[in-house]
Amino acid sequence: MADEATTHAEEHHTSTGISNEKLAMWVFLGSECLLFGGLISTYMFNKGRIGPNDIGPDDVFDIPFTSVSSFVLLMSSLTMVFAVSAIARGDLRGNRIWLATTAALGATFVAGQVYEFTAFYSEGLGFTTNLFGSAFYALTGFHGAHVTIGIIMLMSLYVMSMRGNLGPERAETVEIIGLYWHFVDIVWIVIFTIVYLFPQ
Amino acid sequence: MSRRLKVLVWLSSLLVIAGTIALIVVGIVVTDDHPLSTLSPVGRQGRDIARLINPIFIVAGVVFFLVQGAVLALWWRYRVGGSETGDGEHGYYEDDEFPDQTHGNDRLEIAWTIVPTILLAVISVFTLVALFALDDVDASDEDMVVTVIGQQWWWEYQYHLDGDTTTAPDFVTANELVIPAGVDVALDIKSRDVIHSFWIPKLNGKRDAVPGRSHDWVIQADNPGRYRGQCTEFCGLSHGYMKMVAVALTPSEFAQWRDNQMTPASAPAEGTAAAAGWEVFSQQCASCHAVNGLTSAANRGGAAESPPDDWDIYGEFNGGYAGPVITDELIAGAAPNLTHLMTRGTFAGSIFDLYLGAGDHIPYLELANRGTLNRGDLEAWISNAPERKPADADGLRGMPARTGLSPDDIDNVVAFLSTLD
Amino acid sequence: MATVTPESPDTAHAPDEHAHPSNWLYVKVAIALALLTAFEVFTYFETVHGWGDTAIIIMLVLMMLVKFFLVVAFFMHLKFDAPIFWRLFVFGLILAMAVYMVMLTAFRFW
Amino acid sequence: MTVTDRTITAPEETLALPAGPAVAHRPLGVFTRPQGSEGWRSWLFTVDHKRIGIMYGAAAMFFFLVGGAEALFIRLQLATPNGSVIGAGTYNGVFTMHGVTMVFLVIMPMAAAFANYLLPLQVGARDVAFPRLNAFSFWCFLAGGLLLVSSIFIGGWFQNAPDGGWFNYAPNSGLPFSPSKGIDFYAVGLQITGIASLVSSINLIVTVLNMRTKGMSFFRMPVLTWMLLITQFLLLFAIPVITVALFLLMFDRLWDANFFNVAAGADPLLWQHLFWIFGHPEVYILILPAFGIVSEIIPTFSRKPLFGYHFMVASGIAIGFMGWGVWAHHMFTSGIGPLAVAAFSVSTMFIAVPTGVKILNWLATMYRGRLRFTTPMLYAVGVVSMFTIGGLSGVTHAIAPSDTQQTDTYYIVAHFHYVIFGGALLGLFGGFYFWWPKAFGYKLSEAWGKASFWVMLVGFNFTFGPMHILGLQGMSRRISTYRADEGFALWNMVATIGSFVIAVGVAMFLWNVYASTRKWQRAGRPDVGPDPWDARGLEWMTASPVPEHNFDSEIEVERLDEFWHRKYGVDENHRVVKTATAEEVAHDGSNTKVHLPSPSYWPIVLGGGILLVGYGLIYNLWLAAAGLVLLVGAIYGWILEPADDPDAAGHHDDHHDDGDGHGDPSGNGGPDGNGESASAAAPADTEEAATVG
Ligand code: HEA
Ligand code: HEA
Ligand code: HEC
Ligand code: CUA
Ligand SMILES: [Cu+2]
Repeated sequence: MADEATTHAEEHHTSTGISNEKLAMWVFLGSECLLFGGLISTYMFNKGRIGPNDIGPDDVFDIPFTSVSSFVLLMSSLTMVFAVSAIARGDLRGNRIWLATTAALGATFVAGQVYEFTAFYSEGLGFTTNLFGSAFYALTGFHGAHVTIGIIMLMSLYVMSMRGNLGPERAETVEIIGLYWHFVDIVWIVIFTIVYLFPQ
Repeated sequence: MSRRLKVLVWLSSLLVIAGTIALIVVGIVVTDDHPLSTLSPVGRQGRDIARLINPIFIVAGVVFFLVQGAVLALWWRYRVGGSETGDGEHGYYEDDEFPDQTHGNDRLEIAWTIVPTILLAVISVFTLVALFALDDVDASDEDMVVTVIGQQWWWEYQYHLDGDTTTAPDFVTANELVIPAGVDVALDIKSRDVIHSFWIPKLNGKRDAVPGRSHDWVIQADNPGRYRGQCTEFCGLSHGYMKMVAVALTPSEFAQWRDNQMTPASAPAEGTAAAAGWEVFSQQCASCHAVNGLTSAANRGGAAESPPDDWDIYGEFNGGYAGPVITDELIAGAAPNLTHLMTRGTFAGSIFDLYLGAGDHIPYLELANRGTLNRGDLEAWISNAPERKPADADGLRGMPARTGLSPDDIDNVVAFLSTLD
Repeated sequence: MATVTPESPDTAHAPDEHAHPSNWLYVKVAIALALLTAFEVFTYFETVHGWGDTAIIIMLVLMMLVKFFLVVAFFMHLKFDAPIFWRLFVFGLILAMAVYMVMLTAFRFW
Repeated sequence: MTVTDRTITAPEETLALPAGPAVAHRPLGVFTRPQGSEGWRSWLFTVDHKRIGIMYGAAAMFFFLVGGAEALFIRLQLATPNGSVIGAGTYNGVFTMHGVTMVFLVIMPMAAAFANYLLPLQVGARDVAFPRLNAFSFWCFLAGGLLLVSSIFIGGWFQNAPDGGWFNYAPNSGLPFSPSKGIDFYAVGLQITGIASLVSSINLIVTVLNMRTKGMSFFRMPVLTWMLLITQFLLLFAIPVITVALFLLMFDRLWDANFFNVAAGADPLLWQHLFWIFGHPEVYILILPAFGIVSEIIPTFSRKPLFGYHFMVASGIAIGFMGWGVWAHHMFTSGIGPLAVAAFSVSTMFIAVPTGVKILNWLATMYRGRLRFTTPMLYAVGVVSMFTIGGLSGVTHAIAPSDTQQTDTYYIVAHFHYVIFGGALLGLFGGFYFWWPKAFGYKLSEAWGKASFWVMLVGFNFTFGPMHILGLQGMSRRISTYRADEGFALWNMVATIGSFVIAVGVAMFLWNVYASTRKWQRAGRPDVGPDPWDARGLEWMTASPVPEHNFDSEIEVERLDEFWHRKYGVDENHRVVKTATAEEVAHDGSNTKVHLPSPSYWPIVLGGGILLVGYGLIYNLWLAAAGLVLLVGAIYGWILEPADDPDAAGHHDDHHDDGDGHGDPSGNGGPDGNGESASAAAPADTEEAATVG
């Protein structure tokens, strides 16, 4: 920004009053809608395009199990907001605890997904088995990759906090990562309903 | 620039523009009888399309001249000569002459939003009317339906004389689609491998042949004649060589042709060259090509008597997906049915003429009797097809080279093929 | 240009309850989410199947949307945050829904 | 998009959390930041939006020669019937690479060049919002581009080049039908350039929304800024769609998925929908920047403000919106059913309305103007005239029944070259001439410029004009040859000759660059001054070439065309009078104390990592793993590198502006927000910086 050199000590401001990072994250999430939208529609379009004797959703889905892991992911959003409000209050220790909890819940979810994948695979549904298989693994796997990246970011925050690099003045960083995390969560809300719960 | 030079530049650029326009107009007029021209339709659908588009070309032409005229007029009227102000270092306008600093005019803006809107609204009404009219098929269920199957890189036609495409066809032919003139012919367009597009420009627009789907289409030719076509969806290596011909015959000629197509071939007489050719053919060619009455029905895409398991390559797909597709492979392994090869005017995706200089001089039904066989291309094709028409090295698509055949073998095979009329 | 500058670090230490929804609110939202999820899962089992697929799908979609917007509005703070976020995100969301629904319609999917 | 005529002010209740000063990390050996602004290294590590813009431009120019050379091969092959210059197989690779190169590696990056260079200047900012990400976008784009182009050479001349056409319909793109590596290069290469475009669009959107100088409300932004902003939004939303399509394709080819496997029940039209949902907004991505450029050039050389500014902005927005609802006009013959065809046919037609508004407003700007036909003006007027031709043929395609005759013929080829070459490319060339003095401090020769314009224009019309005729005569696209008796010989020959005339025109442009540079150097590098054209935008309000820090002090904007109004006033008779010279108004670049972001090693390393991953996906997953390691390493380097290097000349610091990393190896995930993420409020200053390290 074209500040006077002599006045650069003044605060930097943005036209909207919003920080660049936060704005960028929201812009990015807007774009992610089209990414997941594409994958979800691909799934919807293709899940039924299998033969009568082919292995399909009804043959593999284990709704109670997936409900539990969905619940876990949902609750990780709650712990995430706790982490954000902890750091906003200056409660660094609380922030760390909630970050770790969130990451752990996320990891539980991913572990559940890995378990689910192996179970489906052993029941005969592979990535290449049929269109349902390809579409299912592509969509949920892609979501899982997003969760994994989120976990890595949460853990990085945790490490930063341990090393004293994540003070209250950087609360917004936590908030931004939280936005990403919640987004991944809402995508799962949609996936859980459309992929698992819709009558097949 | 001096004044004279400027005039010269102006004149010459005007000349270039005028010349281009003139060339284009002349070009269209002079070359209108192109075999594939979309501008000279001879069928109902083609005509309907032309009737719709021609006025729109005129509208576009008017807008074109208005805009280009405005550009030139503004240029001419308001330009500031190069000599008045130099190629100065700073600022082009040494003068203080400023035009009125108009910022806009809302009325004008609204006007030139509304006028084109109305214009387009009118156009879209005509478009929709034509669109749905074209979709009306004037062929009843009883009437003949031809299943058109595109594959790399030729067309197969399965004639269902009773209009029932779910049963085996009455006969099968390739590359030249023969239809009765004057009536709507219903097509059912499919593909065995990738997307192709069926297009006989003088009769109708195109319709894609999409694997896994079945598309209805209609063509109609006013008069008997031969109308060329070209696969227009990029379909891999030899897309440019995937052509076809639609042949319209009078109803009686068509009946004659049809009856002939339904008769199976008979074995050539013992001891003739053709019999020797059949020997070779049955070993070298019959694994792919069917000749009804002679080869077994197991050939893919082949015989009429009993269809192979995967006859209906994608199940029935009318209106969308309806169940799984069971086929062993989608790569075109099928080959043209050669039972009546000699009745065709062209071969190999209609890129070669089967008869020398046949043109339109010989009536279609007389080709086999009166035409002079184009031996050069046919023999070259048989001995090394990929050289004449690019095909994949893996031999999965197109016809493989048969370079092992001796010249004698080839002569004999051609003699055999000549009996297939 | 900017009229609002982010708070300086010293004010950040002050607990700014006025802007932050309290944790209790978050918990309430989470409970709502949990209940909705429970009900969603409930529809999956026989008991409500008598209602017909369309009714179930409509219900599921409604519940899904409520959950979606609860998370967005509260956990992601969109309810309290600058409207520009709302516009950016919802624009993408609506565009995605519109475009892909038109696509599926063209496939006669519904 | 927010369209308000006021600065958005955050509401009182805003939840803006404190974003305090970044913790200054201690440099750990390699983690110091690169220094210096001279020499080739400084270009590799630069984060300066202007240098990045110039590199985008240069790379695009390079790819233009590649794509143009491919076009010449196409034309040679088709010059005569039964052509045999290159065989069918090579031909398919050549036209595919031509289309892909021209669209993704020429027009898009050329527009990115202008966006990078001009957007911050036009809104009065010091740099983009995230300078390092900006550098990363460029290197990532270059990685994708080089990967794509390398396919021409790898394993033999055009043996592994993509050969499915630029829209690459399934299932022809599947492994059984295209067993070479070509389509893999396509799928991977375009994903990489997609990441670049996506990252850059986010960056530029944030820049425009957030970095505007004082008083620069939305409706005081130049039309170019607007058009670029709309373009970035189109990219933001369109790139993910093609990414999905490419993903599915890649899964099919590399890991045997079934998305386009018809035997397993797939419907190949899915690819077409996804591709064109992206593809149609894409064509407006190609044209809108040129529209913006034309909207800057025509007022300048008409000596009038742009006619109907608000309508120009609104029509751009309308085009951006409507562009999302017309994609299936590329699928009229695919068998999508009459209702869908009808809907898309009608929606397509009405796109002519906002586009027409633009054309007519340009004409109205010229009306009663004092028109100076400088080279940029020639190009701009060329756009008005040539684009209209392409637009009108576009409307004739929109008539669905007629399009069944036209589609996949040369009539379409004529249409899109008129809009792309006659619209986008001419516009961008005009932009080169117009902003050249701004970027480099001297003008390109007007004589050569005009001559090359006319040569190009004439060659262009001779190349593509006849294609209208060819198409209507029934010549199909993408055919490697045609029969002699089809009657296409004459116009094909004319088109081929025309294409070589274009080549001469392009060569004249290159010569112009060379000769003008030499002349300027020999003359002792005379100064063109800040405002050589008597122009209107803020970018002219600083020295030429633009100093590294852009403006010496923050500019306060009070109206549209602020700079122009500072030069001119109105007397009592409402006549315009000059009140100040440009030199008096403009900054001279003497303030060297402005803080600048430090250069960084990591963007280019990250780009290299992505390149490795790309080749790895195609050839060997171990290579991909190595690339991934490099990539992750680069991300951590990025995060850990010091915010500032006190030893660096020129007191660089990056104001912690670009902290937002993007810890996403897949390139699709979210920013990790680590690093110096807390930014905007960082009260970094020299004193503090000096204490670091
Ligand atoms: C810069 C890129 C660009 C632009 C701006 C456009 C603009 C338009 N395009 Fe084009 N188009 C392409 C690039 C572009 N196109 C490409 C690359 C393809 C081929 C892809 C492929 O197959 O490889 C294509 C293909 C294409 C098709 C598919 C053809 C086919 O394959 O069958 C269609 C069909 O409707 C179409 C329509 C239009 C329309 C209606 C516009 C409109 O936006 C044009 C509007 C402009 C005007 C109309 C002129 C000015 C207006 C006036 C002066 C007002 C008065 C006018 C009237 C009342 C008519 N285009
Ligand atoms: C996006 C912009 C763009 C641009 C600028 C161009 C520019 C040109 N294009 Fe086009 N073209 C496309 C985009 C573009 N094209 C697309 C998207 C397709 C569809 C592809 C598909 O179907 O998949 C296509 C297809 C296409 C075809 C149809 C191929 C077919 O369907 O079979 C043809 C045929 O003539 C053609 C010709 C040309 C020519 C002659 C130019 C000329 O204007 C080029 C002029 C430039 C030069 C002549 C460069 C100058 C070179 C030199 C001075 C020598 C340099 C040498 C070296 C140093 C290496 N192009
Ligand atoms: C592996 C399969 C295969 C074998 C074996 C084969 N062909 Fe073919 N043949 C094809 C295919 C496929 C085509 C269509 C090629 C094209 O047009 O691109 C074809 C086309 C032809 C045609 C042109 C038919 C028409 O209507 O256009 C003739 C004639 C022909 N083959 C003759 C022969 C003869 C004679 C032999 C043996 C010497 C032979 N073929 C062996 C696959 C085969
Ligand atoms: Cu078949 Cu092109
Ligand atoms: Cu389009």
